[in-house]
Amino acid sequence: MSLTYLEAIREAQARALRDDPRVIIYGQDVGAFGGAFKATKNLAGEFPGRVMDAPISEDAIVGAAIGAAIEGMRPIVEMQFADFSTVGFNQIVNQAATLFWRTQVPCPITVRLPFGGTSGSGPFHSQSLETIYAHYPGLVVMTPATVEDAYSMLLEAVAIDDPVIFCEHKYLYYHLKADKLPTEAVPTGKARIARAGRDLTIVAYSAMVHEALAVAEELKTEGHEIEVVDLRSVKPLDTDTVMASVARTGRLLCVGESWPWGGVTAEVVARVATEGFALLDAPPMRLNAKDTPVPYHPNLWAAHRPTARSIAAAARKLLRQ
Amino acid sequence: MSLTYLEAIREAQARALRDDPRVIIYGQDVGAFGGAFKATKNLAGEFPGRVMDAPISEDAIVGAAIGAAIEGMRPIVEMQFADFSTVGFNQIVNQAATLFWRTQVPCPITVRLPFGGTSGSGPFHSQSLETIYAHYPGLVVMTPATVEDAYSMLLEAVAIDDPVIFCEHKYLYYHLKADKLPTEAVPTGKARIARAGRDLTIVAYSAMVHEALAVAEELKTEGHEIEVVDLRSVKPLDTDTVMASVARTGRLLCVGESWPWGGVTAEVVARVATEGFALLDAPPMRLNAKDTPVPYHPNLWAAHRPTARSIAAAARKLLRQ
Amino acid sequence: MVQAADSVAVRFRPVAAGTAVFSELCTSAFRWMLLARLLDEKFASLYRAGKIHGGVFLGRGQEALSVATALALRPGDVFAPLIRDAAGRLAFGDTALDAARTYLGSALGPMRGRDGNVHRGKPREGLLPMISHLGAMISVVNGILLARRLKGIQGTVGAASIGEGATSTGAFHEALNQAAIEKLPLVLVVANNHYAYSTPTSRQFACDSLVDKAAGYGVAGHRVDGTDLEACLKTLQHAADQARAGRGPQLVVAKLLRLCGHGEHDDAGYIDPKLKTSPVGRDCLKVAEEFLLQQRWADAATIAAWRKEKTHEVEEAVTAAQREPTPDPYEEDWTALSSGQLREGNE
Amino acid sequence: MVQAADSVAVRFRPVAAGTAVFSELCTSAFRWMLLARLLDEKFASLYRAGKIHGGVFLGRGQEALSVATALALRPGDVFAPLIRDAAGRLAFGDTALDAARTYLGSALGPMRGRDGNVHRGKPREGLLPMISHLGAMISVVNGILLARRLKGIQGTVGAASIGEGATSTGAFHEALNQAAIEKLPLVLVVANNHYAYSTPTSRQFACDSLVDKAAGYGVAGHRVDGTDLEACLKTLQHAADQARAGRGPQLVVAKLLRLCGHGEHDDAGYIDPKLKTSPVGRDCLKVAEEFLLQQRWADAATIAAWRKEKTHEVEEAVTAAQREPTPDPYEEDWTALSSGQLREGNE
Ligand SMILES: Cc1ncc(C[n+]2csc(CCOP(=O)(O)OP(=O)(O)O)c2C)c(N)n1
Ligand SMILES: Cc1ncc(C[n+]2csc(CCOP(=O)(O)OP(=O)(O)O)c2C)c(N)n1
Ligand SMILES: [Mg+2]
Ligand SMILES: [Mg+2]
Repeated sequence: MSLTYLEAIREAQARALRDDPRVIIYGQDVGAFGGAFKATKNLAGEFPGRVMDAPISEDAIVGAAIGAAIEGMRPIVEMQFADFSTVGFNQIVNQAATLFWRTQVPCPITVRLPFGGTSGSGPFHSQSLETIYAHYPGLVVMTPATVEDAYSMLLEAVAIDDPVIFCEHKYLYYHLKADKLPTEAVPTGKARIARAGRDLTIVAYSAMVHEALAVAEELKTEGHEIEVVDLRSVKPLDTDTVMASVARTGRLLCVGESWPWGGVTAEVVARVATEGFALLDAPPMRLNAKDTPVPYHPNLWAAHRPTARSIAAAARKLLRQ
Repeated sequence: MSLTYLEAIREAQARALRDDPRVIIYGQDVGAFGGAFKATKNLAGEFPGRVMDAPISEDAIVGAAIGAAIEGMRPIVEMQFADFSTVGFNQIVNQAATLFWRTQVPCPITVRLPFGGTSGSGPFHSQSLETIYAHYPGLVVMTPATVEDAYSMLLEAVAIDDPVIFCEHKYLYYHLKADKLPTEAVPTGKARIARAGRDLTIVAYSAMVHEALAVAEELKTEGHEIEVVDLRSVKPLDTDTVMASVARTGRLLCVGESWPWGGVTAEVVARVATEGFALLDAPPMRLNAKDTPVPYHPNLWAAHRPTARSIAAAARKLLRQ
Repeated sequence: MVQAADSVAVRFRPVAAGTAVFSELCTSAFRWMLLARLLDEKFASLYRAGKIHGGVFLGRGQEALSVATALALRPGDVFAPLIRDAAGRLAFGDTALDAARTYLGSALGPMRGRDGNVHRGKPREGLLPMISHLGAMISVVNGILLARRLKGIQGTVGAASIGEGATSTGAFHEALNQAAIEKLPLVLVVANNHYAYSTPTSRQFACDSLVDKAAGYGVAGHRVDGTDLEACLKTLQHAADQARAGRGPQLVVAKLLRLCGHGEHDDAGYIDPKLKTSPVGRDCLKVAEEFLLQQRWADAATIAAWRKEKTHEVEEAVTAAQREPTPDPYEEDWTALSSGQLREGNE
Repeated sequence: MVQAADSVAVRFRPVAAGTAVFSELCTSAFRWMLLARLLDEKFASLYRAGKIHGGVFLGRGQEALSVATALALRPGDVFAPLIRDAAGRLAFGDTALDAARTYLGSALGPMRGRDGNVHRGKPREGLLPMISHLGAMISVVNGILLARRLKGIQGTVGAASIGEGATSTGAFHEALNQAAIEKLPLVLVVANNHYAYSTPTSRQFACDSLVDKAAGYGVAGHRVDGTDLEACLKTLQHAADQARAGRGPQLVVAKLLRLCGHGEHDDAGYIDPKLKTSPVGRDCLKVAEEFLLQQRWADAATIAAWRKEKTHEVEEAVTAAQREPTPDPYEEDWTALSSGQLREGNE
C-alpha cells in the first residue's frame, strides 16, 4: 500500500468520523462530490448526514462550525482554497479564537486550508496564510510537511480543544507518498529534526522542508552537514528544538514560502536572535517568497518562491561566513 | 491655536478635500454626524456630496472605494474601528493590494483604521492590525505617532498612488497636542529619530513611541542616553535608519503594541539580526502585547500592552548586558 | 443520528413557559422590562458618574420586543442577544448581578473582566456572548441548531437579535440563507429602530419593508409594532411556534425607536423629531403599563410595588458587584488557548 | 459635482449599438457566441494537450446570456465578467488574442503572465479583471458608477455577472444593497446554471426563484430563459435601458445549464441527466442558430462561412500568442507597489 499526502488527509478524516461521533465535515462540494481535491472522497456515503455541502458562504460556514463546537461537536471545515478563507476571516480570528478566552468554553474546530503555490495557479489559488492566523491569539496553526504528519496532525487537530488552522500544502498533495499510515506521532507543538547535521541549521515547514532536504543532500557532496528542522506547527512554535539545533550548528537559515514581511522566518530569526544570540557563529539568514502576489506563469512562480536552488545559494553563502 | 492628533486628522481630510476634487470620504456615520470619533466633523457640510454615509457593509465599502479609485478618484475610507476591517479584509488584501501588480492601474485608496488599545474598550475595539496588512504585498501601512505626522502622513496617504492602511491610534486622539500644523514633512518610508542617544536604541511606532520617550527621559536620570526611533510607517520599513541607530548604540529594543507572534518587532529584530548582526553589542530584545485578546478591564489592559514601566525594565536589563 | 459525547445544553433558569395564560405572560414580561429599564438607568447614571470603564449601551424603547423574543423561548433554547437586549437577556436567565459584574469588571462575573458592557454570555447555557462584529452571531446560532438536529434533539428554537443596520452585513445574509437552506428553527428578530448609530434607514436599505427580504430567502416573514408589548408577545410566540413546528426560519421585523443615544456618550441629536412624536416613538414600557392597567391585570399600586422591588434588585446587584474583586493581572492566566500543553510563554 | 483630474473611462472598442436593428444585433451576437465557443474549445484542446498551465474554465451553454449582457452596454460602460463570460468579454471589446495570451502566459498579454486563465481585464477601459473571490467585483462596479455620478458623467451603465452560487456570498448582498441605496445604474446578471461546482441549488438557496430577492433589496427583477438568445438580448437591453434611465439596479436572473465541467479537469458527472434533457439543458448556440435560420437572417452557408472565419481567428490568435515571449523572471519588476520610492528590496 502506498499513500499520498492527500490520501492521508482523507484517511485521517475517515478515521476521525469513525472514531468520534462528534466529528462532522462542512464545506463547499465536500459531500457526494468528495471535495475539490477529493480530500473527502466517499466520506459522505460512508457517514451519512455528517459530511455536508455548504453554500458559498465562508463567514457562515465558520460561524456554524463554531456553534456546533459550542454544542459539543468537532467540526472540520474545508475551505476550497486557503485564499478564500479571507472572507471567513472574521469568524475565525474574532469569534473562534476568542471564545475560550472570553467564556472558558473551548472552540474545537478545525479549519482545513489547502494552501501554497503550485505552478499555474496564480495569485488567488496559491496563497500561504499561516502568518495572518498565527499572529492572532487563540489559534493553533499546523503546517505538516510529511504524509505521516498530515495524517496524525489532522487527527490531533480534531482532538485538540482549541481552534486549529490546518495548512495542508497543495503541492505536497500528490508529490509525497508514504508506505503506511503512522500509528504514533510527535505531539503537536514539537518540531522534528528532519535530518541531522552539524554545520548549518535550516528551519523550514511544509513544502519548504523538502526543498531544504534536497539542499542538505546536495551540500553533502560539497562536504557540509546540514541539519533540517521541520517546525510542524508554526504556532505554537517550538523554539527549544530550533535553539538546540542552532546550538549544535551555530548557523541558522530560516525558509518560508509566504511573503517576506513578518512571517515565520521573522519570528524564528527574532526568537533565536533574542534568546539564543550567543549560539550564533554567523548572522542568521532568512529566505521568503518575493513581496508580490503569487504569479501565474511557471517562469515567474519558480522565481517567486524559495527553491532548492535559491536555498542552496543562501546556505553556501552562510557556510562561508 | 492648539490641535489634537484627532483634529489634525480632520484638518488633513479637510485640506485634501479642498485641494483635490478627486478626494471623497466614505464610511459609517462620517456624514452629517461627523464620524464616531468626529474625525470628519463638518466635512459633509463643507463639501456637499463628497462625504458619504455608508451602510454597515465593510466589504462593499472597500470595494466601492476601489472602483472609485479605478475611475480616478482618491477615496478615503473610514472604518469605525480597525477591528471591523476584518470584514472588509478580502477587498483590501486581494482586490486593492493586487490591482496595480495585476493590471498596472494603481489603486489610490486610503483606509483609515482607528486602532489600538484604550482603557475599557475590550477585545473588539482595541486591536492593532498593522501586522496582518503589512504582511500582504501591495499595501503601504502608516502608523503616525505625532500630531504633525497624523496630518502630513494622511495627506501623503491620499496623494500616494498605492492603497494605504492608515493606522491612527485612538489613545493618541485626545492625548497628543501640537501648536500648529506642519508645513513640511519627512517623506513616507523614512523613520525619524525621535530622540537622540548613544547607549540603546528603542525602535517603536505609534503610541509606543511616547512610552519609549518617557523611558528615555526616566533613564536619563540614571545616566543613560536612549535613542528612540519612530518608524512612522511599518511598511515600507526604514531599515537604514534603524541600522544606523543600532550602529551608534550597539543595543536594540523593539516595542510594539500588537500581538507577539510575527509582528513589527519580529520583522525589525530579524532585519537587524540578519543585516546588522555585527552592529549588536548585546542580544536584541523585543516587547509586545501579551498573546491574548485585548482585555476590557483597566487592570488587565495595563498589563497586557507594553508600558513605560515594562519598557524601562527591559531597557535596564539590556543596558546591563 | 449522531450522539455527542458531552451534552451541554441545559438552560440555567426557566423562563415563563409559552403556555402560560396570556395575562401572566404579559405581567411577567412587564416586570422584566421594568427591571431592564431600571438596570439600564442605573448603568447610565454610573456612567455619568465616571464609574464605568468604556461605553454603556442601552435598550431603552426596545424592551418589549426584546423580552418577547426571550419569552417565546423555552428551556434548552438558544438566544443570541445584541446591544439593546437588556430585557431579553434577563428574561432568558441572565441575572442583574452578572450584568452589573460585566459592566463593573468584577473578576467573578461571567467575563471575569476580560470583556465588558454588553458582551457577556454563557454559551453552554444557550446565552451567546456577542462579539462586536454585527451579524456574526446568527450563523453561530445556526451551528448550534444544526448540531442539535444531528444529535437528534428536537424542538429547539434559536433566536438572534439584530438591528436594521446590521441587515446590511454580509454575515446577516450568509447566515439567514444558511438557515433557510437547512430549514433551521431560527427566529431572526430585526429591530428596525430607524437608525444605525446616526445613519437613517434611507442610507441603509432601499426596500419598502425589511420583511420584503423574507421571500428572497424562502423564509417566513412577520412584522410587528415594536412599541406594543401585546403584539410583540403574540408575534414572537407565533414565530417561535412556527420554527419549532419545523417550518424553517422566521424573520420578524419590528418597528420602533431607540429612546436613547447609540451609547451613553451620544445625545442622539440626529433623530428626526417627527419620528419621536410618531407612533414608533412611543415608550413601550409606558404602553405596556397602560395596557396592563386597562386590562386590569395590574393596578397602579402593584406596579409601584414592582418598581420598588426591581429598584431594590438593581441596587443590590450593583452594590454586590462593586464589592467584588477586580481582576488581578498577576493572577491572570495570560493565554487564549485551553490546551495547556500548547501554551507558549512568548511575549 | 466633482471634476476628476484624469478622466479614464474610454472604451477601447465599440460594441454593436443598442439601437441597431434587432436582426443585426442577433447576427452580431451569434457571431460573438460562435467565436467564444470556438475559442473555448481551442483552450479545452490545448488543456488536454498539456499546453496550458493551471485550469481552463469555459462558458459553454452560457454564451447567449453573456453576449446579451455585453451587447446591452455602450462605449463608456463598465463590465465585470466572471468565469463563464468568454462571449460577453469578446463582445465588449476583449480580443481573442488577449484571451489566448492570458491562457498561454504571454508576456505581452494584459496580465503579462502574472495572472492567468479568466482573470484578465483592463480596468481603465471598463473591463474589470475578476479576482477569484466570488461576489467581490460587484461593489467595484458600484464604485465606478458612483465616481461617474460624482464627476457628472451621465448615462453610464455597469454590468456584473455572477453565478447562482455566488448569490450566497456576503459580498453579493452588501454590493447589491449598496447599489440599491445609491440607486446606481447596475445590471446584475445572475446565471443560474443549477450548479456551483458540484453543488445543486437545493444546497445553495431556498427561495422559489432568485428573482424573489429583488424586492428585498428594492430593485427591479427580471427573469429570462438563458438558452434563448432572443429573450436574453431583449431582457438585457430592457434592463440596461431601465438602469440608464435612472431606475436603479436591475437584477436579471437567467436559467440555463453549464454544458461542460466546472473547469476542464471536471467531468461534471454530478449533473442531473434530467436537467440535461430539459429545456434549460438546450445549447444556446444551437438554439440561436436555429432562430437565425428560421428568421432567415442567415442561411446555412453564411453560418458555415462565419464558423470558418472564427475558427481562423482563433487559430491565428493562439498561434500568435504561442510565438510571443513568456515572462522573464530576471526582467520582472518584483514589486506590487506603483510608487517607486516606497519599494523595499526585502525578500
Ligand atoms: C461589522 C461592523 N461594522 C461596524 C460596527 C460599528 N457599529 C456598532 S453598532 C453600529 C450601529 C448598529 O445599528 P443597528 O444594526 O441598526 O443596531 P442599533 O444600534 O440601532 O440597535 C455600528 C455601525 C460593528 N459593530 N460591526
Ligand atoms: C468566496 C469564494 N469561495 C469559494 C470559491 C471557489 N469557487 C470557485 S467557482 C465556485 C462555484 C461557483 O458557482 P456559481 O457561482 O454558481 O458559478 P458557476 O461556476 O456555476 O458559473 C466556487 C465554490 C470562490 N471562488 N470564492
Ligand atoms: Mg438600528
Ligand atoms: Mg452555478
